[in-house]
Amino acid sequence: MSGLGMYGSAFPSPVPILAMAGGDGVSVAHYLVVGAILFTAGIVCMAVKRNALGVLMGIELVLNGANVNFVAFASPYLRGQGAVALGIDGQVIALFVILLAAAEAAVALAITLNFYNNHATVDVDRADNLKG
Amino acid sequence: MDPAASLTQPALWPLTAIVFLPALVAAVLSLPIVPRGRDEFIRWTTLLTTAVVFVLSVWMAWPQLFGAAGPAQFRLGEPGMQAVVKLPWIEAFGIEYLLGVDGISLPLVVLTTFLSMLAAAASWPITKHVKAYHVLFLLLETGMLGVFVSLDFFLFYVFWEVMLLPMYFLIGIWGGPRREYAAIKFFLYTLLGSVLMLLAILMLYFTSDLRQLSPEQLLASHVVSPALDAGVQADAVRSIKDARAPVHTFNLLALAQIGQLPDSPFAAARVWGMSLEKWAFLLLLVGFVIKVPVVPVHTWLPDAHVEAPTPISMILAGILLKLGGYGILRICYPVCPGAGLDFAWLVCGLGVVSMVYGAFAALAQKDFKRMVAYSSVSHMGYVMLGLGVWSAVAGQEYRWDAWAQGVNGAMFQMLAHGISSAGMFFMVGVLYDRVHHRNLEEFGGIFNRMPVYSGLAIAVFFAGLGLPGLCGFIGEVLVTLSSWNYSRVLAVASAFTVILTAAYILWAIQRVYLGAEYKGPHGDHLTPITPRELSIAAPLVFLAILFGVAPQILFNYVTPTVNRQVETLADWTKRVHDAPAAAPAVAKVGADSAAR
Amino acid sequence: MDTAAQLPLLLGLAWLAPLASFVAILFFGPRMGPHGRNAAWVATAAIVASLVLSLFAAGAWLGAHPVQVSHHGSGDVAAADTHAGDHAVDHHPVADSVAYSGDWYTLYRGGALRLSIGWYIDALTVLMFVVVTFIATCIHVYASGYMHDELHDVTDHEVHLSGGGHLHRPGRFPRFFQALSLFCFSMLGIVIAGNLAMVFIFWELVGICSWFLIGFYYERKSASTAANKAFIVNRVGDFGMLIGLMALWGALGTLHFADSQAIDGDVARPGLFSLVRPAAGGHAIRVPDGMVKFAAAAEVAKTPPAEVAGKIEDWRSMGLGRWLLLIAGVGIFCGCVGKSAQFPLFVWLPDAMEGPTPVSALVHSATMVAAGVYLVGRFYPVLTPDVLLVIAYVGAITLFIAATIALVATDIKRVLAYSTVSQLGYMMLALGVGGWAAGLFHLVTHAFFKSLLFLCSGSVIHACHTNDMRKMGGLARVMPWTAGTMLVGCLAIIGAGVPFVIGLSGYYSKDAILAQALAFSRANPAHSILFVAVAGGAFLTAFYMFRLWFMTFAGEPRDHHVAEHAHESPAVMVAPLVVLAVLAVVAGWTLPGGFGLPNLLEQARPVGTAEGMTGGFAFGELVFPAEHLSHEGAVHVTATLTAFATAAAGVALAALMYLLRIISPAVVATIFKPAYTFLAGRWYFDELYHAMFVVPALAVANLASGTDRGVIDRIIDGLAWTARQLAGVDAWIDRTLVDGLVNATAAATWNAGIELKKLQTGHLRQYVMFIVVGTVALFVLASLLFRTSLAG
Amino acid sequence: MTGCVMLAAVNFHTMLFYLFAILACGFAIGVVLADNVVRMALYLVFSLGATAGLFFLAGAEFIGAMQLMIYVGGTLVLLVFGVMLTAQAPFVSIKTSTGDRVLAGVVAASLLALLLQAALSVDAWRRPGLGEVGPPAATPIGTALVGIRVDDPPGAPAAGVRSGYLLPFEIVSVHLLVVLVGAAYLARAKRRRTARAIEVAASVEPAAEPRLRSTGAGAASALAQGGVR
Repeated sequence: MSGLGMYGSAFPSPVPILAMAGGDGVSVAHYLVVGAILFTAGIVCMAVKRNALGVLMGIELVLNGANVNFVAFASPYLRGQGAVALGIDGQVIALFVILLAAAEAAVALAITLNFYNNHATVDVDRADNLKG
Repeated sequence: MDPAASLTQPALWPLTAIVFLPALVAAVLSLPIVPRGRDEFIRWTTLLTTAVVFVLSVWMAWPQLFGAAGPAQFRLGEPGMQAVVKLPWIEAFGIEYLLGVDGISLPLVVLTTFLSMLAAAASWPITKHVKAYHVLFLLLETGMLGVFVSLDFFLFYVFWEVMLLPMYFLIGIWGGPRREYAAIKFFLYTLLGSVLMLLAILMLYFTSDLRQLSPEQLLASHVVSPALDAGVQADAVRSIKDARAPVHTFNLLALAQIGQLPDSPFAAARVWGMSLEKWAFLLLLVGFVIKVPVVPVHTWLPDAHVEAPTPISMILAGILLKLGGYGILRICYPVCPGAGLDFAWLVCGLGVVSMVYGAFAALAQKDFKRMVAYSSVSHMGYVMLGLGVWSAVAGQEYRWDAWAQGVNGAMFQMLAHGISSAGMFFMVGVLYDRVHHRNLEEFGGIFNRMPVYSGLAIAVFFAGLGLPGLCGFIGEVLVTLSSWNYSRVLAVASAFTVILTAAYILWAIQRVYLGAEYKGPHGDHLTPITPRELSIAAPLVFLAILFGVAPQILFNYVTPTVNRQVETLADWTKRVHDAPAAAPAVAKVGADSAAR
Repeated sequence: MDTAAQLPLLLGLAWLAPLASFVAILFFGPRMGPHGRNAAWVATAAIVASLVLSLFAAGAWLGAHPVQVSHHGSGDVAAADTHAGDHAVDHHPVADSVAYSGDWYTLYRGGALRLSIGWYIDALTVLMFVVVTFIATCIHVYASGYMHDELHDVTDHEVHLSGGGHLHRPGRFPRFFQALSLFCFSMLGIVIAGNLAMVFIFWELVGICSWFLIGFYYERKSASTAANKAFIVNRVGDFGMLIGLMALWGALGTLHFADSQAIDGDVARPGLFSLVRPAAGGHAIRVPDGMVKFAAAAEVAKTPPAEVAGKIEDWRSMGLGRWLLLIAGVGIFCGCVGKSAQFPLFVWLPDAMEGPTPVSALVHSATMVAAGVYLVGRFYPVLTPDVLLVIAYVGAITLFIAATIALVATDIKRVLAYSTVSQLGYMMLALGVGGWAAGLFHLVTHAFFKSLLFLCSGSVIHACHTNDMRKMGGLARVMPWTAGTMLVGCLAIIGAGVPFVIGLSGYYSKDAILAQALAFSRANPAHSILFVAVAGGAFLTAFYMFRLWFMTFAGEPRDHHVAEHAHESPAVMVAPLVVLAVLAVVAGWTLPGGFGLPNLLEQARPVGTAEGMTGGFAFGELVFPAEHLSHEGAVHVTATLTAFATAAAGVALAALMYLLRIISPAVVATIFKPAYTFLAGRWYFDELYHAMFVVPALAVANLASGTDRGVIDRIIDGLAWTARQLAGVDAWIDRTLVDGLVNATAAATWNAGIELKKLQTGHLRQYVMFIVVGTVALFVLASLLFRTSLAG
Repeated sequence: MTGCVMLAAVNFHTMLFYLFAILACGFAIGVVLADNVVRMALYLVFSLGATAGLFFLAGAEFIGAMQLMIYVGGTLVLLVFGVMLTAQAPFVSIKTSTGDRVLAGVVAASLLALLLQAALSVDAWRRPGLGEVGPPAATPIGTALVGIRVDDPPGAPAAGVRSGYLLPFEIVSVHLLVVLVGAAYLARAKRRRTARAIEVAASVEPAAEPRLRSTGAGAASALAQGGVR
């Protein structure tokens, strides 16, 4: 919080986000903002979709948002001087995440199909067998 | 001690066998390999075991019967502890497997094995849970024998408790209609005594200091085994003497030596304004007199006896009651001589009160067994009185022979009562087995129906009456005669008891055995005595007569030990207790040792 | 073999022979011939063997110690006179009273104390052996006839069964002789006993034999009750005796009569006699050192040990210890009171007549009850003047009470029983007034004539099957032998004789008693009542004995049913009667040459008692005249005449009332109705004792028993109850508080779970929301709390 | 002034970034807002594609390619299959209540605020980099995945101690295999229940539920009693 205040006083700007991103090129923070938006969108998607597939899509979005962050941190081009990038470590993690997402999607889809087979619906609100 | 050498102690296996053989057999019997249904086998095994133990104890007590005397056997006339077995047990606290017999304990051991054998034979009518009964019975025997032979206070206590539990179950399961009440009463009473005793044991243990003893005393009390080489002995003695902290001990002999020191730590330490010696004495005394029992802590006895099955009554009256007297003789007095002297009035008074009260109470009983139980209270009062007059000092004359007479009389009375009371309870049991009641008012005419039995029974009851020529007489007359020097009042009261004793026993005989006809139920069951019963009753009667006619048989064992103990304590009285000049010095030294 | 070794052997064997018989009959009795008939022979053989051995012993004794001619023979006044002269200088040479003593074996020994079985043999012992075995022999023979009923099945008409009818039981002939043998053994044990402990042992044993014999018909409640009564009353006496024993033992450490030899490594120790009458003091009685020290324990404690010995004389002169000696004497005498049925413990003896008549004759008249007298005689040296006075008065009271009761008794055996009590009172009185020889002399003569009387009464009962004299009468015709011998007995007991010439045995012994009582009364006028008692007793004796004889044998039969069945007893029963009758006549005679009981007894006279005694502190100064002085003319003549006159008066009165029937007994009874009732009620002693002792004892017993149940047990149960209540409270605390807490926690958790379960909606979307909210909240919280930048 | 700054800052790289960022974010929001599941899938494809573009811009060409291949090509095809398999009329668009939406919006807004604050709070992250795109990183990744590092990992202690991703690679491979097998197992054709059968099951189920409940209550009461005991 203190950082925000401090920054705000140094760079007064009517469009805070853009101002925060700075004018001299794209930085990690820009990517992080995109990742945050994707992440949040995924979360909202998971929260509001009653269709199981919608939920799955929300998950994909969340994972994607995370991936954006990893890639951003991995990139040496987005970092300021002297900063250390994650390098290919970040990329590899992103790669794994993608793979995991694929696997997860497969399993989730299988579960969804099973659910559909058993309940003849994909409405997650009907899937309350585990209700306490 | 070298473990190999310790296992070659001559008395190790004989004494251990005497004590633990019953427990071993009990353990085997309790295994599932012995089928529960084979009652006859179990009974015979038990009888055989008790017989073997009896023979072993006789082997130990009467070597001449078996040829030349071995080192583990008893040498008549030697007052000291013999056949000592010493093995380390819980070394952290100096607790040892320390056994031994002397003239006080050996006759009681033989009595125990003998009565156990007879009681095992008397257990034939027990038909309920035969296996469990005999297992408990054998355990009980181990407990009793262990108490008599253990010289380590802790071991003593362990055996004391071991004895308690089987008895509880034997009364509580195989007893009469109110068995649970009786068993719990017995258990609570004796447990109370045990707890107080434990307290005293710990008091003594933590106050004791072996460093105060001389090398000779250490050897004499078997703290350092006299069987060791001289060099090893010296090392052991030095290690004790050089110890920085007090060396506590549970060794009864050593505790006695410490208690009789001029600067006894027991006498010096004070608890709530009274010397620790007195506290210990009182606590132990309460523990022991409950067992004896004396009025007013005797009421467990009639109930326990009335409810207990016949063989258990025999054991209870014949042996268990002796444990109290034995404890007082073996522990209370030697370890706490000063307190013993100061509380002699208490011991004697309790004894006489028990005698008179028990006799009166016996007079009022309608239940045959209850009457016999009260007679035990009365008779054990003699034991207390005899032990109590131990402390009598007439003027400046330390007439140890008068004291010794009382103690010898008490010892004899214990043994004689072991015979006669066991016999009496057995005789009552024989009748009870037939007609299933004990109401004195509903007997009569038994003499004509069962002449042999009645003859034996009357003989046994006369032994209880203290008739000369039977075992009851010697102890009573010795105790009574010795009591005069202590207190005229108590002596007269004790002499008065002979009237009451005659009254209640003769009255009972008249109501049960004499008369024209049997008045109670099941008259047709009054069959003559069976050979099995005869083989139990006849040895008791025989011994009652033998000990009455030839008391020296027992006195040969008892007297040397008792006399030496009494002489030692008489000397102690002169040397320590009544030495006026030494008194301040004693107090000072005592204070010093307490400060240490 | 010298006498010292011979006598213990002979008498010891004589003592043990009945024991052997007892053991044999005990084990083999029922197998001794049909119904154990031969048991009688075994027992009789044993007692005869005893008699023979005793006679041998007597012979050996007399061989070694011939009875001197010129002793204080009872009839020889002149000799007594001449002898009296040298008494002042002659302190009775030791040879004068020889006694052998020793121990057979030791029961207990600890330090200086020793209880043992031993012997003390003097002329009295030997005499008693002969008397006891002789009478016992007679009675064994008699009983083998009398008890023949027991040889087959018996129907006891006195026992009524609940189903109606009488008890039918097998006979127990052997058991009778078994008990009789045991009794003889025990009785001889008392006689030969070398110390008081042994006396006490056999004292108890004769008591139990008496119990067996009185209770022989144990099916009869009266018999078993009488047996118990006898034993318990005797135990009351033994209570006193024990106190006496304790007083002696506690202070002196010995109960031996004589000095003991050094045996078994034990040193020789002085016996009671020489402690109380040390030779150094001319055998005069004095409080022994031990008792002085005992009484002066407080002083002793203050005195340096070295000076104690020197101060004993001072303490003695202060009178310390004399009470102890008095207690010892009176205590021992208490035992004798019980055994010899003296006042106040005489109540058991009449009841003891429940036993078979031979038992009454042997045990309850001649021997056992005489044991008390014997013991007083034996213990005589230790008895102080005060004790003797107590003895004298007890004897006097006894003889008077018993004689009065005998006046009105109608049961023939009870009359004899009371007569026995009365005669025992005589003996006690004689001993109490210093007549040592007189008392023991009477003991011997009485043994003969009283056993004779009892056997005669047994013969009568045997013939009539009843004890009630009111149903008898005129039996002299059908039972001449019995009547004749009984007359001899009666004459003997009343002391009949031609004054100063000759008489039956009782004449001599009773004369001696009267003379001594008179001498004592003259020396101590305050106690002259004693002589009155003796004289009055003589009158009463004569009256009731002849009342008995007249009622039984003289006149006409009162009950024809009884008279018709009456018959003379068989020879086996009559023979002992005759033998005893002869002895009842001659036992008192002193043969020319001085051989006679009195002189024999004089040999056994305890040293120091011949001179008389003065002393006493509790009842004032007493003077006991020397016994030989009573044979002097003045005393002797008065006594003899008094005795004759009173006896004659008694016989005359009896004759007037019962033979000639000039005075009607019924009228007399009516006139003196209160007195008669009182006497017929036997002074109500039984009722008194029942109320005074039995009832309170039972009350105390019930109190004790009730205390156990009502107080001690209730306290214990109360404690247990309290413990249970406390446990209940504890359990309640456990359940409500501890468990409650636990349960409440559980319930809270449960409820929380139930509540939280609602969060577990199963709705995926909500979970997502929770996650997000949770994450945000966590971050916000972390940043608030830790005040750090969220990243970096 | 602000516009000048923005314009001055605009270059090709920046522009592309903004383009893809807006596309990615916009279609992501589209996924959120769309009701029809088919549209959602379509928007998602676009969003993911745009993200791949971002990856390219960040110099992670290999990842971007993978993003396109696996995600857009594989995963989404899978999703579309799922949509098609379940896309019966009632389920194509399931309405969410407005309340849920509002609540989700509020929560999401707070989360977004949090994330943005975190993203922007670190100074160094806002420093733009060189603005150049280096050589493709596919080779180092490939070698790293087989255990050989040719690049300099950050903070590597010394040459020679370089670890690759062979093990994770293998694990992921196996994982994928397992997942595929598992998916196949789960999705295999079982006894197909008709809607009718499902209705019956649903009517039976409530009967079973109380039993379960009562069992739970019974256990609870048993526990309570045990405590009492």
